[in-house]
Amino acid sequence: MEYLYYPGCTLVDTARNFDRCGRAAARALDVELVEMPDWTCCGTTFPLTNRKIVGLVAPVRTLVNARGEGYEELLTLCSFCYNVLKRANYAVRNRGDERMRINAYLEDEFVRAGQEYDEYEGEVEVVHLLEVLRDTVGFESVTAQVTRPLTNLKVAPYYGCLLLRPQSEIGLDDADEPTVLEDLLGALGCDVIDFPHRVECCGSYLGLSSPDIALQNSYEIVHTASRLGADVLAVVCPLCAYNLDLRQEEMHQRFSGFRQVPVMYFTELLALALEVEEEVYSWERHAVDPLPVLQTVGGI
Amino acid sequence: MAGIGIFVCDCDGELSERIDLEVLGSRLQEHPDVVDVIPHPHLCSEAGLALIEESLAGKGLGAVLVAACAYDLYDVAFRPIMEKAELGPGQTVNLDLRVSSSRDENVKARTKHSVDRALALLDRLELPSDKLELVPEEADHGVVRRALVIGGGIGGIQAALDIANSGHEVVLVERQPSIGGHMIQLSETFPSLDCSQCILTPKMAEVGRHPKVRLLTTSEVTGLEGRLGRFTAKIERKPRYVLDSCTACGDCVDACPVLVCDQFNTGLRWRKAIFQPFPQAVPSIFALDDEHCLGLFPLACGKCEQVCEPGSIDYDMQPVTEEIEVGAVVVATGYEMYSYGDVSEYGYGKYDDVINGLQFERLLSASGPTMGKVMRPSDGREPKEVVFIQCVRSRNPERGKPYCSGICCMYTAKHAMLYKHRVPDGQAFVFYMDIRAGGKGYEEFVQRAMENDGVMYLRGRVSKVFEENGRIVVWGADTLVGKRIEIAADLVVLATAIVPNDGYESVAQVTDLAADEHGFFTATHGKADPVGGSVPGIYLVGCCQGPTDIPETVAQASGAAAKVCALFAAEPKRAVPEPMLAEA
Amino acid sequence: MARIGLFVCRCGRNIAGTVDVAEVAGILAEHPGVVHAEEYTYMCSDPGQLKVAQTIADQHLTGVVVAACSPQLHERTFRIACEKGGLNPYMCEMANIREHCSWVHPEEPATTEKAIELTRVAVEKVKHSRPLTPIRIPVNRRVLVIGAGIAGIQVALDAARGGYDVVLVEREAYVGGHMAQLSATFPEMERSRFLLRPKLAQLLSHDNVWLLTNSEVVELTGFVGNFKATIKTRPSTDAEAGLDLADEVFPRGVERQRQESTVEVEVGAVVPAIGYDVYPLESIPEYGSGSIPNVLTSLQFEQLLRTSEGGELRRPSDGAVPREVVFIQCVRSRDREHGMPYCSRICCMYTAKQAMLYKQRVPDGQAYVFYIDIRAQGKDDEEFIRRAAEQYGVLYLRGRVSRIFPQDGKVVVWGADTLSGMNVEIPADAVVLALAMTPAHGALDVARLLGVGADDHGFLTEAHPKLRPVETSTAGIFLAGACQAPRDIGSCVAHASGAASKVLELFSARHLEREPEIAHIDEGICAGCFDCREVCPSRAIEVKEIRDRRGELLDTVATVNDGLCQGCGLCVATCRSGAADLEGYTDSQLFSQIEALSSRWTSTTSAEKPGGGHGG
Amino acid sequence: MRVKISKASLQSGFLVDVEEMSGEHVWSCYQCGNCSAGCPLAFAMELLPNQIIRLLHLGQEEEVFRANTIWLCTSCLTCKTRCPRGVDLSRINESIRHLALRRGKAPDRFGPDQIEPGVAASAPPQGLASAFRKFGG
Repeated sequence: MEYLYYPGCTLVDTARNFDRCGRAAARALDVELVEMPDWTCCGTTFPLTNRKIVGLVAPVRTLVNARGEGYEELLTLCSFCYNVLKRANYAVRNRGDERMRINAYLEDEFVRAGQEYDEYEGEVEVVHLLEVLRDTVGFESVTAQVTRPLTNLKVAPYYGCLLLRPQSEIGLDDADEPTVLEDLLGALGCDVIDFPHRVECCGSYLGLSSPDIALQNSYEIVHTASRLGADVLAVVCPLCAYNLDLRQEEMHQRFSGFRQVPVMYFTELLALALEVEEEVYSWERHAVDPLPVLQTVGGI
Repeated sequence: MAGIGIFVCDCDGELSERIDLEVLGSRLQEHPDVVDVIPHPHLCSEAGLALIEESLAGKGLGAVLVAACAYDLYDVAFRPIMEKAELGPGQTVNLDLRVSSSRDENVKARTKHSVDRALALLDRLELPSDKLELVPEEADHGVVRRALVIGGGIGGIQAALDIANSGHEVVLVERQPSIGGHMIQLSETFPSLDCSQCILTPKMAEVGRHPKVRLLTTSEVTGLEGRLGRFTAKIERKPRYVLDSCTACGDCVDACPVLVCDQFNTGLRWRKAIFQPFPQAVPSIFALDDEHCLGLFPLACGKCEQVCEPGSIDYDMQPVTEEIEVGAVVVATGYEMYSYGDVSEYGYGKYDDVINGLQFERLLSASGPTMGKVMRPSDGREPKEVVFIQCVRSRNPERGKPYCSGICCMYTAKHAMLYKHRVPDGQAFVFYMDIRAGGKGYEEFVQRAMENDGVMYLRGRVSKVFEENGRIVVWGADTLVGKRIEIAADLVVLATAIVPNDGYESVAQVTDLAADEHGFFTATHGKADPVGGSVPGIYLVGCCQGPTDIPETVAQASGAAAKVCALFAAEPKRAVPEPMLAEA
Repeated sequence: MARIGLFVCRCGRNIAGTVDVAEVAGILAEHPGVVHAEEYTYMCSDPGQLKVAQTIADQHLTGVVVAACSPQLHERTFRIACEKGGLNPYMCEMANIREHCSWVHPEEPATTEKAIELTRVAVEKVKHSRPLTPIRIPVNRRVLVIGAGIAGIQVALDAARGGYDVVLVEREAYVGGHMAQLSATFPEMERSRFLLRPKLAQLLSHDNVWLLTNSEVVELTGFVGNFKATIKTRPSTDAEAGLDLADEVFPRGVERQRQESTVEVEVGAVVPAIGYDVYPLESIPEYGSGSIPNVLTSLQFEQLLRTSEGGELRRPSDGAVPREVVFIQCVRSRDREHGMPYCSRICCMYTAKQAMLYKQRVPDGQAYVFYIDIRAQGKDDEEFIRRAAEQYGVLYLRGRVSRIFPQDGKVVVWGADTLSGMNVEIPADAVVLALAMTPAHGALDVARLLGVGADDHGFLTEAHPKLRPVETSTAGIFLAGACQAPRDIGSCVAHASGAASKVLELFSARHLEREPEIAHIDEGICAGCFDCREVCPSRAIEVKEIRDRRGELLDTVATVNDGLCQGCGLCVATCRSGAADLEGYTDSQLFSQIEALSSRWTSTTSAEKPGGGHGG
Repeated sequence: MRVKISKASLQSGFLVDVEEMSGEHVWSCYQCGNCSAGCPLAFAMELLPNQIIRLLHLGQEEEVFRANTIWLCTSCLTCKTRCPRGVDLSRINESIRHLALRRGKAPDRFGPDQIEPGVAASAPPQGLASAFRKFGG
């Protein structure tokens, strides 16, 4: 299996461990991720007003380029990229007016650059690695290929917002009662916690613009996971990881009785269970070091 | 061959305001049996009536559809002309254009709806080739004086009793092994707090032993042919596997080895595969649940048969289909609680201590699984804090049903009140959007819940419910103070939407009754004829046409009975009144 | 000499599992008067019933006792069996040894003892039973309907279609009641009079309907099946002729009385459908007591809507088009301090309808609605309200209005929006008040006249709020429409048909058969004090004059009207001379039962132990 | 303080602009409060999400601009997911943010200069980019 892969800005920067573990683990499962050449910004946020059509140009340009590479699917890992690309694709497919305007814009751009342009109608399918693991590889097959089951490791699965919502446009899983992450972690042998705050917002970019406020959101999530006895909090998005992991030191200072919990990308857990080679991990990127608990509980 | 003639009335311009009558006419003209569509501005005027009379004679029409404004004017104005032209009830039909269009917003939708109804009615007409066979039987103005009542809940029971007490035969068909419906599951009823069973069982017993009522339980209506005054109903009597000689001694239950989830107790208890749904069941004959019984493969079991003294168990019973002639039909198929998928954000189906209103009724009921003691299902503890959430999937076009479920405000107030009576040191919270307490004594009842029983009402919806440390945490809002509310409760009760009983589809198919997009049957006219179904001779009672509380259901049941009895009226109307009047 | 047969049922193991049935039969066989005692597995089965009938014939029994389950289940069964055997059915009694005994006690000798006691008591009662025959009351199959609003019209129509005579009495000169004054109905948005017209046309086409306008029922006597009503008719004026909806639909016009007259009508049933009124605007000082121009009642606004059809809506004070209209709900409803504690039920929906119709007439106008809770629980109602808010831009404000006052040609409204927590001021061009629905004026007089109950406010009361919503506690009188509680048109029509069904049921036979278990007064003993008359809730006690052959008055005594007596026994308890007795539960029957029990206690246990503890 | 409302205040250009920009029908809201009940940032908001819509109903533009609510909405879509009326409040909030920026009603702009160097190094680029976009319009 081969997929065109769109890493996005953060996965080649602060979330390199997310990216590398993802690629390596996919390869171990016989899924080849081919990085898209010359990829550009996804647009970061999906424009939520009718007047901001320009915000759709960046994601649609990415999709047009993916089509140019001859792939029918474009795979992402970052929730932001996934959300923006998928929603932009949905808009092109379902909203004629927007499709027309974006195509007109892109056509102009391509023609000026001396390239040919065919109207884009949403031909490319945006997929997330979790979808591929669930629907194409199959969790049973994942289990079969796990060589180091993460038995006894209590994991709180955390989805955040953008991977699931809006359900009508994304459709990866039920927005309130998702199971894909639980099922994957279960396939790896983890002891999965019924985590009530798995779809609450971590504070998102307010972690940067209003850090005091966002800290309360992140704290409630980490603290609950901690109280429920989680060894690890598994995440899907680099911004979640930033809010939930890098700010635990502040939580520790602000809230008494707080116990730290390591935060890991699901790809890291996947790579560990598949015993992928050492160099993909970069444990120094974690503010709360997961190694002690992985060693004592996970037997790694 | 004589074809169908259609007369379209404009009701002095009233109807063309609402419907494109030209489109209607041309669409109906396309029907292969239709020979003529005749419009008239005012059909019930003398000129209009004369036109019909002339056309019937001149064109030799074999059947007629009158599309006009009036739902029961037809009887007075048009039927005499039809009878004069020797067109019987099977050859004439009335379409009420106002009714067929009243639910739609624009002319186009109304026109389409009217065309659809008209085409459906055309298919019910019998053209002259059939006519010859029908005429000879038309003694006694051709009405079979026997009614079919579908559904044995409070609506069906009341309708059956009223018709039977007027001296007419009734066939009462119920799918379940006993009549009683949802009302027999309830604990106490608002606003009088009467015990539901205590007031219902006498009626059940009365209908069960009424000489004019034939009670067919574990049965379903699988076919209905014919028309007003003369229908032929096909009734499939499913095997009960227990003969009428059963004395309800219960020995079989002790012997039966199979445990089954007890639906009557909304899954809060187990029962055996041979069972009586509740002790006051009518008929008081046990029934065998063939989905779970082992004895249908005689080698596997047979224990109940061995212990049954009267020898009432017959594993070889087969379904029997009967054909019964009736003159009118009353549909009282009732409701269910919303259960499509899970109400995932509230953890319904995930947490044992998140239950629906009907389950809470069973918890409150003295004959319920806890003998009326309020305990939470997970661990049997007495809940000290209970949150009631109203409008769960009601008034919710996005994730449920757009309509209001009508009864939840009142039963929730009752639940909270009864809970406080059982657990005086407990606290009840109610999340609501509007308190809909519009019936007699209802407003006062809700006030009592707030003032005397200290039930805390919070105006707002709940966003999320989840379990934490053995408690059920509710995240809601109070829009009146503009604050978010978090309550750690022991038990959460959801007033989930009322939806049509799942049997509505087969009933709709069998009867041809029009239903709305939710599956509720539509009355011919909500105001003018609230109990008339869209097919003449079929009447609607209770929740099958929309959420309805018990008193309204009973009134509708009696109302439907009045329609049936008027149809069956034994004595033809006297030409000259004989008033016993004396000048004082 | 009594010859009593006893039949003890085993009810499978239901009774026999806890009670020694053989012992019950054995011991009672020795009891004086019992000539036959046997036990059987299922007395209610066909062979069981046959045994009863056969034994009556063979043994010439004078009474039967069946010791089995609750009489509610099978008393009728065994009484029929007795009749088949040639015994008067009221000579049969049941001893409930299942629900009262085997089901509620463990298997032990005391349980059998209790069963024996219960059976013995029943045997003693039968010894004092008398043969009774069901009472047959002739039924006059004509119904009197009071009020010709939509509910009354529907009752009359259904009864007339059932083939019976109807007398329809209307106090006003016009028929159609409030419905004839309305613009359109919710949620169908159809002209109200168009809905009313065909019903009226049909009603008036029936030859067996007699409509009396300008008329009132001034007296009602008699009882179920046999009422006599006195109806007084005012002369009608010329001004009234031709205005009535009835004249519109009935080509010949409605016959009108030219002079005052009084008639007496005999009817078998009465249906009051006297409708409602609204709370007087004059009694609402904070809203100007009716003195502020352009503050209208909702009924006045209906009139405006009706007359402005197809044109612009203009306010009555100066003919200007109101650009901003405030609708206020719950005016004196849900207000136990100043008005009515109850909800008037229909205001939420008609206010939404009025706001929408207003917007249709004045498209650039703005409508505001002050509400507390939006009560839209009927079919399609919720969707209707959403249409008002979303498509017609009606602004709903959750809160009450504290004050209305005129200022600079505007009507200023001071209210609150409890959702934003702000006080709101709206300078409006017109204000429409949804006044509380109250019982019709004179409702209490009608209640008294008919002898039916009414609540504190004057709404007539039903026999049971859940299961007998259209019946009253007086047999033969049924309720229809808003005289019972605030109610919308659809519900009025359904209830009216419900009431009609009760009438049809009553009229389905020429005679009404009633259980004979009613009071009886021995004229020889009666002292004529009439205390019984005071306590009788059914008005069943009548005065009877006893005269000699020459017509000289000898005595005045009380007598029981068979048609009215409900058998409650209050007169029996009140009667000081012991003249009153209750058939089926006579003093001699009851005392013999008590004696049977107490004799057992005095003989078998010490005297200080009262009889309640064990046997119940 | 009594707020004077009239046809003019209700049919304000502001409401029309918000509806046009967001594509959302503000009048669909019946004030059930579900959005507020579930909003993860509501604890820090000066007005609850449902109150924003209520003030739009009443045409109270200034009140809406004055509150921090719209600036705390992270478009997490919890409200939209559970809204019984299908209102997407994130679109309404974003439209109001744009209008506020355009009319100079926005608080201090959040830009790269407000980020501490240490944070800038560790923060994920996507977070920075999205924050700048939300606050910069």
